[in-house]
Amino acid sequence: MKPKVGFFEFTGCAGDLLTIVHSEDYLLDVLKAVEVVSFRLASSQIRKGNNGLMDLVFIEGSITTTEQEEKLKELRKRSKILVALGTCATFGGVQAMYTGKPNFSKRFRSVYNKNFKIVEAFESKPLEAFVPVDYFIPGCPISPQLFLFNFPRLLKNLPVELPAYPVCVECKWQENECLLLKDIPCLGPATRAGCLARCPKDNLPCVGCFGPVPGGNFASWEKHLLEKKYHEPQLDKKMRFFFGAKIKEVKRGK
Amino acid sequence: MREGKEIRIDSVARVEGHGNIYVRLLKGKVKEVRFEIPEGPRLFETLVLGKEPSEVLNIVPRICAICNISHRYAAIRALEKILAVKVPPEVTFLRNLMHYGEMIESHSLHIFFLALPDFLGYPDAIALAEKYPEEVGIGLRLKKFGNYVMETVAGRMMHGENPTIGGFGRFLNKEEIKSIRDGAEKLLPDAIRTTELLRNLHYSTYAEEGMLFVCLKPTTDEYGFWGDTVMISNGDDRTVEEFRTAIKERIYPHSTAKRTLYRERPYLVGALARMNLLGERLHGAAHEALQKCYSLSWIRNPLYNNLAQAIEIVFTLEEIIKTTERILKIKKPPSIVHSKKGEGKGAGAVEAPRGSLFHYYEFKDGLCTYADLIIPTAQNYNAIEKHLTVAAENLFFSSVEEEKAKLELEMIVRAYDPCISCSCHIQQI
Amino acid sequence: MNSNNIYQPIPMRIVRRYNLTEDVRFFQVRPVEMEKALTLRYKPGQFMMVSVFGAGEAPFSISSSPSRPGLLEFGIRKIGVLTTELFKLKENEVIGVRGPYGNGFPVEKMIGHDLIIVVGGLGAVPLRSLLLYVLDNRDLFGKIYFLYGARQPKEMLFLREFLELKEREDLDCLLAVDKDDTGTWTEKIGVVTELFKFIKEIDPEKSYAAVCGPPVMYRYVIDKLVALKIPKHQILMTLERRMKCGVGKCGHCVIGSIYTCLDGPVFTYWDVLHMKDLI
Amino acid sequence: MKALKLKKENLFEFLKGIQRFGEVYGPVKKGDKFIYERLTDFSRLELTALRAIIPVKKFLLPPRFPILKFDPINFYEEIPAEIPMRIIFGLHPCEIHSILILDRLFKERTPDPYYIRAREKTVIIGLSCVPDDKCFARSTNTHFIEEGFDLGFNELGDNYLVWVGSSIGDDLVRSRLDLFDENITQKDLTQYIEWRKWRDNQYQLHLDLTALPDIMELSYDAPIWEELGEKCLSCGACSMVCPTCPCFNVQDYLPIGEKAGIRERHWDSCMLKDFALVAGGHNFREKRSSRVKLWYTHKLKAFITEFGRPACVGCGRCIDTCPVNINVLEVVKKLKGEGVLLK
Ligand SMILES: Cc1cc2nc3c(=O)[nH]c(=O)nc-3n(C[C@H](O)[C@H](O)[C@H](O)COP(=O)(O)OP(=O)(O)OC[C@H]3O[C@@H](n4cnc5c(N)ncnc54)[C@H](O)[C@@H]3O)c2cc1C
Ligand code: SF4
Ligand code: SF4
Ligand code: SF4
Repeated sequence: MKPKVGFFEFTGCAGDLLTIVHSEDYLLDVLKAVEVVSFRLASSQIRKGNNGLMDLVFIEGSITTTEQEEKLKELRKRSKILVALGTCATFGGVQAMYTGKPNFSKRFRSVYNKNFKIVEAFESKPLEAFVPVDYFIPGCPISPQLFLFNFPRLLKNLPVELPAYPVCVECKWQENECLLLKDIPCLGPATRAGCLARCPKDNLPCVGCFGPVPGGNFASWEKHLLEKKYHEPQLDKKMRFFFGAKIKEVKRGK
Repeated sequence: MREGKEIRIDSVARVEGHGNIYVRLLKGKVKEVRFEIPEGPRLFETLVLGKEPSEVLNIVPRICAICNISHRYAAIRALEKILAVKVPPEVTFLRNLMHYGEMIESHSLHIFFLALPDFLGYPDAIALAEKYPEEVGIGLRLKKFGNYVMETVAGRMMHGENPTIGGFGRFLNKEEIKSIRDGAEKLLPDAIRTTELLRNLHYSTYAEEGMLFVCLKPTTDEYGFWGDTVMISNGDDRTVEEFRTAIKERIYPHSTAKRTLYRERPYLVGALARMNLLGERLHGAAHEALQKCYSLSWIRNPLYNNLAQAIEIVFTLEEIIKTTERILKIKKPPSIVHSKKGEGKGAGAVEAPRGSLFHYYEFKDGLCTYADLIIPTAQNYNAIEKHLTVAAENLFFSSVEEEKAKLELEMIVRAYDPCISCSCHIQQI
Repeated sequence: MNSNNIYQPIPMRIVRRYNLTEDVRFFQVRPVEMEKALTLRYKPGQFMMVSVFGAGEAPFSISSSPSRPGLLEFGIRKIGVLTTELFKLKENEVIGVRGPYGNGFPVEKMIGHDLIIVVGGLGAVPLRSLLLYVLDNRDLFGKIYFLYGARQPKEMLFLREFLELKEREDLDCLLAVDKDDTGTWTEKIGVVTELFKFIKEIDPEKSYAAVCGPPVMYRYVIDKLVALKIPKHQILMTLERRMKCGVGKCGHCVIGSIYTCLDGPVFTYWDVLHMKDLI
Repeated sequence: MKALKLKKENLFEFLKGIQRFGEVYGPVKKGDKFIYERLTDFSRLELTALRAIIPVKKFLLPPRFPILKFDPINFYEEIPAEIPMRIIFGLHPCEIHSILILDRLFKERTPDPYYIRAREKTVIIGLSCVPDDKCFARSTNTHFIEEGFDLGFNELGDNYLVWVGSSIGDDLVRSRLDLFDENITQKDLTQYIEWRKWRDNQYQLHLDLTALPDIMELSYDAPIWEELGEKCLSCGACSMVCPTCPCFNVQDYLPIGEKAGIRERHWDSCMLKDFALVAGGHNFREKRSSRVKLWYTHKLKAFITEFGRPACVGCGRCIDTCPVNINVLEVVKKLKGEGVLLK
């Protein structure tokens, strides 16, 4: 029997699910290998059956409202394996860049007025903050290669495997000129690879969209750039774009 | 149909993001129609505060994956205006190219994967593919090409950083440009077939209602997706800045998205608006296709948006061929234009696949102090609800079965191709 | 299939498998092609690279003895990705195996010597190969002491097999557990080093010791062996490192100027002393 | 060794001609740096290029490549790797020395079939160079080359003095013998020797590597490793660009749909955290300092023990690459507690 798979989204840009939809050469293979229970971006069909239980659930997006929190908990109950898809689901996404800073409600009200009542919102948090997550596939958005590598692994009950090395490795594979050497604050050394060093390939610094790499030495990165023309708040800001919810761990050099 | 009834369609499928339809019937009348957006807020307008221009550009495309290029392009236009950066024409050509790529990607995704299954009675394109492999094949090819163009020019299918303020991090080489040109040439017949395919579909008439149309006025006499003036079907022309203040964004309790009115009237943006306002400017195959398809229903019925998108795909492919030829004449790749300016304010606009998109920023000491982003779907909200109301009136007091009626409502929403992720991020601060 | 390719695994069928302990499983495998089975040669202490479809490849010590040809035996602990997949496989299913790799025990040099084999935990896997080998060539060796310590009876690998050995007069098989909750344990209680007191009358110069066990065990055992005056280069130990190729190419097992996979996994105490980082 | 002369103006003509033997590669510009790339337009060739970002090892052991194909039924079968003949022009002495080192690692003991296949399909054309302020090949004794190339081009005024180092080299020359002058005069010889002398004196950077193995042994617990460990970003860039870093990792890619699975090999670095991680979570090189130490002791000490020479060829890539300035020069300087001679 084909495994039952669901694709869901919370707060995000739909980029991760769209990456799957945009993997034209493999899309039909991917969808044929499973029984899609729900993929609202692509289909209006919802197959309940089996009490709504699913073998494999991919969730894109971060959690920003109590309603989403409830839905997420409900999904967790219905899924055997839950995979956080993309940087929003894994780390909270760009919308989590102010994690740990006060004044969420002020910020919220600056955007939505008092009449607004449909959602009860809070600072964006990764899925992990509410439910146990079995695996993470980061990326803003995920890279098709990384998804297509891990998807069949998950179907075989093998764990997700991510590159354990930073963007610099892939950057050198492509023979790019190093931007950090030109004193441009490239986050490549602190960021997990998997994107094939997209940004340095175009002579633009990595902004860290795949989240922190285990074993990255952010302290040295920061120290190095402080010796150049940069200031701490500038660097802190850059790191927060995508490492937001993990900022403490990253700074501690975890 | 029963009195005092409530009808809900939760999480309309095959749209980007979460949207619910809510209809309340009372005493033989449609009492209330709401298109609700319970999507989680992301507060982009606060995320860009305190950021440098290049950092704003890192962040804002993440509003939406489908039209990330439009966001990037609109932001670049605004930021370059503020920073007084003037890029050489070849940079503009390449930017237009990436934007065309997005039009094809977004429109073909919408036509084949989100809308067409409805018309032919399938839950999704996968199911559709069994019976109509050729048609889905066309869709896949077009979408793949659109993605290819975006990936090649922008660096990634989504959120590629290559298009930057003042130019491109890496200008494409001739081989890449040629392969884009060749791809467009090869796909033109597919695009024309798409218009034929859509022309022969049955369009229901439940939601016919006249509407104001709005789009950007191209700087030339051609059809196009960029401009600094807004064109309104009542005859008004407004600069982008004027228009921004003229439309009032309001927050409704049932929606995380904001919505706008022009002179207290709902208006419609997107391919259908562009076709109605600029269709006469088309040439070549796109012109021919429009001639064959256009009817007066186009100014009343939102379902024709699909067909308008198909014609835009034809137009876009023809434009890609012309634009690549221009780029191929370039001798030396342009380098990035830098700016020292750190203060000012200004708006930039482009026609995103779903309609006019405005980015407005203010900068002080090199950092962003204010942002206002007005997204197509937000502008279409009131129009969507208006059309839903008309349709609900026609449907729920007729012999149409409820399930069918619900599908008709969903089809109207899908015809607009609302991009809900986008619309949740509009805001004034 | 191109047999010149050192990275090409040979398909082998699982013939037998059963649990040795809760998380360690015995696997007996045989090449799918019979000729390959007959030409299979290896030494005790060598290891093979085992591939499981889709789950990758990892090194495992051979537990069988080359004196019993045609089959390979492993004792494998379920600990990660590949081993979990391996545990899902049933008899008759196929895995990929290549090797043998590593130096193995210098059995030629050990001939004519007394032997002290000291085992902790999973170390029984490679040392069983050596033990079976010397028992199959019993007259070539002097006295044999087999010292095996485990935390508790149920963690002792090949327990039944080793208990049977106790019947034999031509070796001293000494088994110990740290503690016994079962109340049925008939052997010694205590850590493995306490078994040394049962070693008598060996000629240290004419003795070899072979040690394998968890890293913490080494220091204490070596103290004992040194106290017995066994020469440093006659104390043998097998070590573990990450390995991706098994043939000295991938670099993962490098320690100083040696490759654990080529120059090891069997090292002498002297190697350990004069090479940094070995343990 | 046979030697001939080739007029510099005829170089492109010659390179065009030998395209019928295989694809011709050479250094071209990328930004401010160089890379080795396939040449069809020979005007892109950079004759004074130094230090391509990735060294010649990429031709012999590509950054990532499939080694085996598999499916659950047929199990593993070899990937037929058809490598076209590649002629690489413009390799400097240090670069060719690096090939000799890789040869020892990959052709001896247990020969690596993928390396051997790639190596057999690679024709090496050396080119003499003028060192810059980051070259220190003279200190590693790799500034000159007498073997390892098929043809060796050397500066000789308006000409190149071309050594023929192999039979395939000879074939290349013979294919356009019309372009060559076989008559090497005494004057040429003097000029060549003069140039060599001048060129060898252009090295600005000298490090004294004598006694380094002993120093390293004795500095095993020295604080410098901790200091370097604090600084190192664990980015792995140094390993990627080092011409003698050959470590790799292996990864299986499962099939999707009907497609066959692939076992792939890709470059790895001992600077990366997981390099010595084993099952159960024990990491033999958990600390960054121990990884930096491994890198440098392996290159500058262990290799000498094994092969009688360091694994560093003095190309200067680590100097040019490490964002935080950890490189052979700095490490040697710190170990020896002295400044490095800068002429
Ligand atoms: C010479 C030698 C002999 C061994 N003999 C045995 C034995 O007889 N029985 C036994 O149970 N185990 C043995 N091991 C350890 C065994 O190789 C690991 O337990 C195994 O690699 C775990 O793989 P995994 O995929 O289940 O674990 P994971 O933790 O998921 O490992 C992931 C990857 O890391 C690598 N890796 C992890 N641990 C090791 C390791 N210790 N050595 C080499 N590579 C590793 C492998 O490539 C593996 O694919 C031996 C190791 C060596 C070096
Ligand atoms: S450009 Fe960035 S990613 Fe590339 S090597 Fe330099 S620091 Fe690393
Ligand atoms: S280089 Fe960095 S920012 Fe760019 S795609 Fe890769 S991880 Fe994301
Ligand atoms: S030494 Fe330098 S180049 Fe090498 S890993 Fe450390 S920081 Fe990166």
